[in-house]
Amino acid sequence: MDYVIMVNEGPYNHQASDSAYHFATHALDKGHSIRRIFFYYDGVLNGTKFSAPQSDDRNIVKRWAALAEDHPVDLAICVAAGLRRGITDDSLADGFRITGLGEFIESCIDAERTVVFGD
Amino acid sequence: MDYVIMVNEGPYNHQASDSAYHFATHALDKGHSIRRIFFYYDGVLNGTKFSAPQSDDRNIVKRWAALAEDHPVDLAICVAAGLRRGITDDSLADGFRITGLGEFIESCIDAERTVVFGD
Amino acid sequence: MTHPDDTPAEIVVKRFLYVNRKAPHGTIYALEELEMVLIAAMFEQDVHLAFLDDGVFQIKKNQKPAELALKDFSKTYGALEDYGVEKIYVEKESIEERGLTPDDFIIPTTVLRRDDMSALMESMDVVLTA
Amino acid sequence: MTHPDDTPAEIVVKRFLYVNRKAPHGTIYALEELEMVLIAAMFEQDVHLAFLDDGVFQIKKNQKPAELALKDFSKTYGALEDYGVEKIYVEKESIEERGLTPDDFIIPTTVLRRDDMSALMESMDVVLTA
Amino acid sequence: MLHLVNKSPFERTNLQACLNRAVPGSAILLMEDAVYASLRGTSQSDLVAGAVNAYDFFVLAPDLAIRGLDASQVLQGVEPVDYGGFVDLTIDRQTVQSWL
Amino acid sequence: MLHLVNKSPFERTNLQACLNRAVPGSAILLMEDAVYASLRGTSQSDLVAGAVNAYDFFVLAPDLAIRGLDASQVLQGVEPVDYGGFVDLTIDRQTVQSWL
Repeated sequence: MDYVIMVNEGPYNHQASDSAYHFATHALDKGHSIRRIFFYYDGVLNGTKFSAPQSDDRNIVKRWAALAEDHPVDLAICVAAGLRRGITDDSLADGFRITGLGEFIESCIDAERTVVFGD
Repeated sequence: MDYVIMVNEGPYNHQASDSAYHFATHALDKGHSIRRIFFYYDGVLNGTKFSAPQSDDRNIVKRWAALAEDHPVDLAICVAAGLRRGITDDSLADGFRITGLGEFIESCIDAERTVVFGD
Repeated sequence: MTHPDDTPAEIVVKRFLYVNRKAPHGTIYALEELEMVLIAAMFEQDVHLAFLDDGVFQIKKNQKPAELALKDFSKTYGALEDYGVEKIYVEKESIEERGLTPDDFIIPTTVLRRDDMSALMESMDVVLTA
Repeated sequence: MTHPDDTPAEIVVKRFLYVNRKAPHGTIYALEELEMVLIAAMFEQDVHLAFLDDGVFQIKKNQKPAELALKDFSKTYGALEDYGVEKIYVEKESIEERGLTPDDFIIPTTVLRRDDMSALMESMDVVLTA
Repeated sequence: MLHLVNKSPFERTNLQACLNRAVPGSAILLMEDAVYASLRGTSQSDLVAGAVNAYDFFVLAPDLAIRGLDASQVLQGVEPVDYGGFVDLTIDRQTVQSWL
Repeated sequence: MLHLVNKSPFERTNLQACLNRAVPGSAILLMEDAVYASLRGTSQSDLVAGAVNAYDFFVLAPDLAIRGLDASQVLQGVEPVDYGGFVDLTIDRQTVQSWL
């Protein structure tokens, strides 16, 4: 099965980004593919390179990047939502890409399943 | 009257940051003082220098900075909440300052009124 | 060998539902969901918008966001028709619970009873919510 | 001229209430409010903690956040006593509505009926909520 | 005490949570999405209508205006205030509690 | 259809909103703070208990565990699943609707 996943909330503040991550890893473990994870609304904050959580906590930003290194998953940040919230090329973490909503809609058309995680 | 204001949510995503701003400007207009506006939880995102909203929208980050230029208001970002969310010296907007929760508690002790804006 | 002009790629047309359940202004979800729908309108897809629960407040007439220097996006709903988005539904029970009638809305809508809203949702391929 | 040692600055002691109304893990408010209380404990102030509504779930025993790689902060509530924070209240009605009893909690608490919680809140100088 | 409530009564239970604890005579300001609780003729009107005798209810008028609402639609016993009035309430009522 | 609900029934009306629209026979997965809706013996238990015959209810077991809860406390008719089961549900039920 081929998925697109939408993440609507920022890391740490809501569990949505954790839930999306665990869903993604389990789908990949089962042999499914995820063509794109699209970060919209506060979800764009998952892609800030300046996040530095405490040492006893998970690093959500780096965890996404590692996922995309191990699997052909496109980590796509919405440009418009990112501009509002200060996620631009100057603050973007490695492994993420800034793009438009059109690419998200395209992936909803092409993928077999769309799953939304939010607040 | 001397106030401390707490802002718990990020700009744009929730109205909390707008409400805090309008409350602050009206308190100042009435001749009151605001010793500190403390940004905690997602509120730290009010202090990102990379935010670039659309031209027909308010610029919340710059609006805070302008307030602090015109009045003796300390715009204080919580260091711990900021680190998690990528608000550090590398991303901090002009006019804001990074500090600890202790300074917030101090201002609650010293100020005559504490008002919290959040989700 | 095939001739591209003779055998166009099969166009997939899916039934998309954009669900609006949140009030405007208190949070940004209404505004950014609308921005998404305007982009979605450019694709050759079967686009549906549903307003239910507090989402019906999004299309309330006479919003004056300028009074608090907020972005005025309520007029943009009026542009949906120009973008070819015409399947716009509001739920009867949701508007009645909130003391509203279709006359309170800035755009023409199709009023669906809750059962029909259920059926509409059930018939979709992709459901996007904010 | 005054002698600093003889006339210490007057210490203001205010009654602070930290209100916990949100469930843990689904959002970060519980964790970051706890971090705030630990800092607040270092000041010579009259600190009170109240758990009501879904906030009572914050101090539920047997939380296993490691199962989803989440930060395990539930043990930190146990450190509150070491920090001198001993005025910890839970609302009776809130725990009953959620099928809990004081035995379900990881820390000793004072159980207050709703009326007494109201009176406690009303007696405060500063109320901080997340 | 001044209680601040900012969530829609259709979506969240914050207003009920506040009413369950606010001491009679307290001020309650409905702001942001909570202004919907101040309206007449909705399925949630009874929450405030049933409590106007026990509390001093206020609604933030600019938060009505941005939502396309105005004071004429508000329940009897709920007083519209602007931001200046909000500031004054924090002075008169001393302690402020936000029901987030 | 697979419906995802992730909010506490004590705090928000999302689960009721979902139940008002979900077609009988649909699957409903309670996750994140919505796992509290799956518990026996709470003031909100009737929401799910009254609907277990109409829907296939699931609860995300790791979301119970992180909150100090386990399957023994869950209402009859609600099936605990792990993330693998969640993935399988999205395949079996085709369309996913999140009640945010």
